[in-house]
Amino acid sequence: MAFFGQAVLLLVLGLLGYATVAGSYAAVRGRRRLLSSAVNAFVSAFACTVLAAGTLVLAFVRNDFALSYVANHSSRQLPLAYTLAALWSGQEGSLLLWLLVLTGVGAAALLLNRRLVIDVLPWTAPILGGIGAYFAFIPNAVASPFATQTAPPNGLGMNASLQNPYMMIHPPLLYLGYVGLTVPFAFAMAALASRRVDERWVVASRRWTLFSWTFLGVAILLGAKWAYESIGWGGYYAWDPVENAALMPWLAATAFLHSVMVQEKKKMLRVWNVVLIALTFSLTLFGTFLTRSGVINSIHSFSQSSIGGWFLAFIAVVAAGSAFLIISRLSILRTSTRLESLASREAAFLYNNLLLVAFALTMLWGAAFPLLSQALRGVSISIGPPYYNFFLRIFGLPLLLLMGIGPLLAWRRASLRSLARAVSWPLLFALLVGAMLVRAGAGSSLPGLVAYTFSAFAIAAVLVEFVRGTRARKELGDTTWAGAFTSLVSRNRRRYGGYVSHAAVVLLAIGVVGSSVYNSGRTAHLQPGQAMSVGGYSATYLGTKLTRSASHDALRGQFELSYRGKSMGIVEAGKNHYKVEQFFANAVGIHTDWLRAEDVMLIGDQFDKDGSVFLKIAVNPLIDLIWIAGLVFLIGSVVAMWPDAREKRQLARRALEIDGRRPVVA
Amino acid sequence: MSVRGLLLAAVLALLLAPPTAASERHPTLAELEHEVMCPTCHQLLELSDAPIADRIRAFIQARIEAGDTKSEIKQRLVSEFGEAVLAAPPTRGFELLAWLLPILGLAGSGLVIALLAWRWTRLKPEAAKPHLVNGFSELDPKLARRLDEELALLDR
Amino acid sequence: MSAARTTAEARVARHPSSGKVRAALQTVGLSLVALLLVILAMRLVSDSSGRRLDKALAAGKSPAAPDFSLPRLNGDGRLRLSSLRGRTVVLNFWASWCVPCKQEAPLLQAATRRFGSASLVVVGVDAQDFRSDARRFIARYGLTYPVVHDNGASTATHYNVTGFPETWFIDRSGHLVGEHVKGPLTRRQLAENLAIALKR
Amino acid sequence: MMVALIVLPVILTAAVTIAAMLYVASPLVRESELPRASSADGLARRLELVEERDRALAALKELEFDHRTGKVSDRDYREQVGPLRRRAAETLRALEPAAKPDRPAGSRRATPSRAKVRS
Repeated sequence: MAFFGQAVLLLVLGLLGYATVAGSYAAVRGRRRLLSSAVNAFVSAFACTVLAAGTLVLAFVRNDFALSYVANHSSRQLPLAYTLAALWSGQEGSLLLWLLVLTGVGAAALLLNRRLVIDVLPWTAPILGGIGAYFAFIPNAVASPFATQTAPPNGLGMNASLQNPYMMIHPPLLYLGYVGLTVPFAFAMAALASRRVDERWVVASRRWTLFSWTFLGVAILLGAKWAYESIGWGGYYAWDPVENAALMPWLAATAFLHSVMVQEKKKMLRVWNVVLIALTFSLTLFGTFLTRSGVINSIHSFSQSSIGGWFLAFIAVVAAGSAFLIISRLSILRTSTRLESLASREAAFLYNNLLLVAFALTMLWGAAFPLLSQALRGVSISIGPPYYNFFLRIFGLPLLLLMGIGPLLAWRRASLRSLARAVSWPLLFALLVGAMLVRAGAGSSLPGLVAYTFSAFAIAAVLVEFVRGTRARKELGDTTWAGAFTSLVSRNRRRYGGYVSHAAVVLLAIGVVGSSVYNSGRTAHLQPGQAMSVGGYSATYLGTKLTRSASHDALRGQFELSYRGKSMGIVEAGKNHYKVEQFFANAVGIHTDWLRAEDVMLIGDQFDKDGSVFLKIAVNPLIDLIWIAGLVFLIGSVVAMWPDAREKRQLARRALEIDGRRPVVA
Repeated sequence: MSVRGLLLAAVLALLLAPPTAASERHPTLAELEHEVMCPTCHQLLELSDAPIADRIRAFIQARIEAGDTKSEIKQRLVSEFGEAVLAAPPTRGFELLAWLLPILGLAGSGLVIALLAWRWTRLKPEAAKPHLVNGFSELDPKLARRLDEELALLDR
Repeated sequence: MSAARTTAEARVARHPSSGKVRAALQTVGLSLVALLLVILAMRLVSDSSGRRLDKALAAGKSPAAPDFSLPRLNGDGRLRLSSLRGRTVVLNFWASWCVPCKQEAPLLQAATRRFGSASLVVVGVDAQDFRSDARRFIARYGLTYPVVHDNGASTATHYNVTGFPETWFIDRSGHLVGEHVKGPLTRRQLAENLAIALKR
Repeated sequence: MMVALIVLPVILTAAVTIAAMLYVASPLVRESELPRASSADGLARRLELVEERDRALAALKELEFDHRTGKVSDRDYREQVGPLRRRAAETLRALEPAAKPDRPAGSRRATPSRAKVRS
């Protein structure tokens, strides 16, 4: 089995190497057949990676401990469902998953754009192939998932904090997002290398950017939900370097999604866009480097491993390569940029790009600064949550405001008069909300108050856009409001899908602010029968119970929760003891109070022999909006990504026209 | 707009940066748990249940009861564990660079963008063709009709 | 588009500075990226310096022990490792909150007594710990060997210490020998490694 | 049994390798080596014009809709619609000569009457 896996993995490396070399030759010499063959090599590399990954999964299912990777990350007691997730519970398997997603996404992108790739952007195949070859080289030569040993009687088990349903989906989604960003990067670089800097690479890669960005965003939120429900400290995001590693490319991709629109509409910012996508891709690599190299102290300290140097070298190659390509093509990239007004949609995108990229780079700086301090002064320092929270306010609040103003601005120019009229309703609404919040006592936190006022403004802006648009469509001949609404959205899916995503970000902001600024919590030592209360809620400790299963013992304290004397049922909070792994994991109890829009979280910090417990209760207002934001975000992305017949027709027409033929559009 | 945004950011920074005097003189454990790291686990003290984290919590509680200010407590912790015990670097000396660079970077690039944008707005439209100078009304009627047709096509 | 190109060129001509600005921006951006990569590479190298000690030891070599000078917890002033040349050193990293350290302390104290400080010095390096806690620990276990406080745990990092307790053995000439013991020392591990260190 | 355990993976590997190679080689054998569809540079200019036209048309449409929703005031609209129409018309004209001159452009497209109803 190990032999087959290893052999297939080697084959993958060979195929991707062929795709790179043959593809480059074909691109230089203009050989279509050879290029087609390189594309096929990439596609078959995907098929072979599926076989390799399948082999490893099979080894996990069969408890084949002769494979070191299986022995180190699984055990006979591990439930079957988690043996599937075991594929990505360690470094070697994660790299295999990375390769799997990379070849899969790349193959799909190549096949769906086959004609474009072969005729217009031939360098796409060798660039994807080269990146793939690197990621195939690592598991082949440096960190093989198929390394063998004499089989021990049982495996060491799986990291207990990964034994959680969220960890079944979080990593694959994260990788879809991370790795998917390779596609727009490859298209952009291919456009530069092939000297085809027109819109075609943008159009071809647009959906891939959106797709990866969506999955990255959803994966970050799922990771937050996992942290919230299974780590048990009452929070969901700790600005850990590894968490930031996913957020940085997401922010950069957000900036890219916006600025690429300016390119499509106005042929501006072409240089900036290729820089931005190169930055985004580098940040995904950098994030992986941080996660995997053990360079940075993190709670997610995965194994300290030997791949750090390899990754760093690859990042250097990517950075140098893309910098060289961009600089050498500057003359064909540059266009005359004309900005009609500083108050226009495109100008707003400039400002938002500034803030988003500044925030992403600040996070990079925050990750690198302790290393700098260590290197220059030999003093180790920490850059933690207070630092990032500060910059979240500095960059995040203006972004929130901008998110409200941007949609109200027209492309090209908005005279002050138009602007004033467009802004009036949302502004009124925001001020009203602000005043109400001050009366309700939200003034206890100034940033919270500001954030909520801005949120109100942004959400009102989105609503105004929808209302005005629908009304206009109705005037234009749609008979029903529903019809007008659908026709509005379907005529510009990206814009209105984008607005839905804006709404999601506003919900997220409300949830984050609510749960981090207006939260309350307390810890107390309780004997059975005793009670403690926080913010109107009261929990009475009833006692503990113990359930045993093959993989772990579950100790649960039982607490009767009530709000102002009214019982809300029993909440269980305790700990799991994973036997093989010798690990204790928190199992928190969460009661979601929809009426008051807050979560009551019970964490059994410590259970003593005498039956007493140190119970921590946290009340997190509005936190569930964060998860709802995830759903809304997904809806917005689906709307924006949905195939657009009108656009497709136009592109087909365009393609035909370039060949000098007339469109056959009846 | 960007200037206004920057101003706003600056004002907010001024408002938010110095923690209020009350919390400096009478800090709470919860506050300090947010600003201090557990030295062995590279997490906020708040998130950590390592033995040393419990010790630090006890220490902070004792110092609060003894009437220490927040910065005094932090100073004591630094002298025991080194600077890495603070969750965010101090705003002085070399560490000031950690705070300043992003702000200066934002201000600098904001300035560059503002400058560029201002220049772009002053750029004259591409050299106008003489026969089209007066625009709309002078558009050749045949061409105008074609344009309308194209627009209609787009709207289907 | 030729029209576009000519305007672009015209603009460059009108603002000769804009080319320079671009070049400056490029240089700044590229050098920032390069700087970041260099820092990371340095970190990778320095990070592995501790691990290098382990690797060398495993390969049968005797790398020089990284020197340090740290304030003493029992006694005044500082202790410099290199000042102990000519004597065999047992370098023990510990903290007062660490449970196995409590079992280990008597063992180390006994070794000091048996060999006499002329030929053997146990040096306790207390890290990530309150000094007062450490002093209490020293008093409670009656430790007479020198204990120093490693503020910021930088010495521990140099010795690739990932947990407490961990122990290194240093011969008379200041080279690491024997085994890097991770976890509490057993009587046998102590005897074997001391035998190697004292012999050299 | 043992033999099967050793031989089977080898056979499987060989089969996978051969299948992959056949698939990779197939375009070299089956497809014809057409020259790349473009005599690229001649088309580049045309492509640029087409893109420019679509951009201009989309901008016009958007301006009209924004005007209708009230986002763009009457005065702003009047100021912008002229230059935008001119630019769009310019691209249309520029695209004209490259098409077959004997075929009047747009003749096969939507009828004006329909256009009026919709826009």
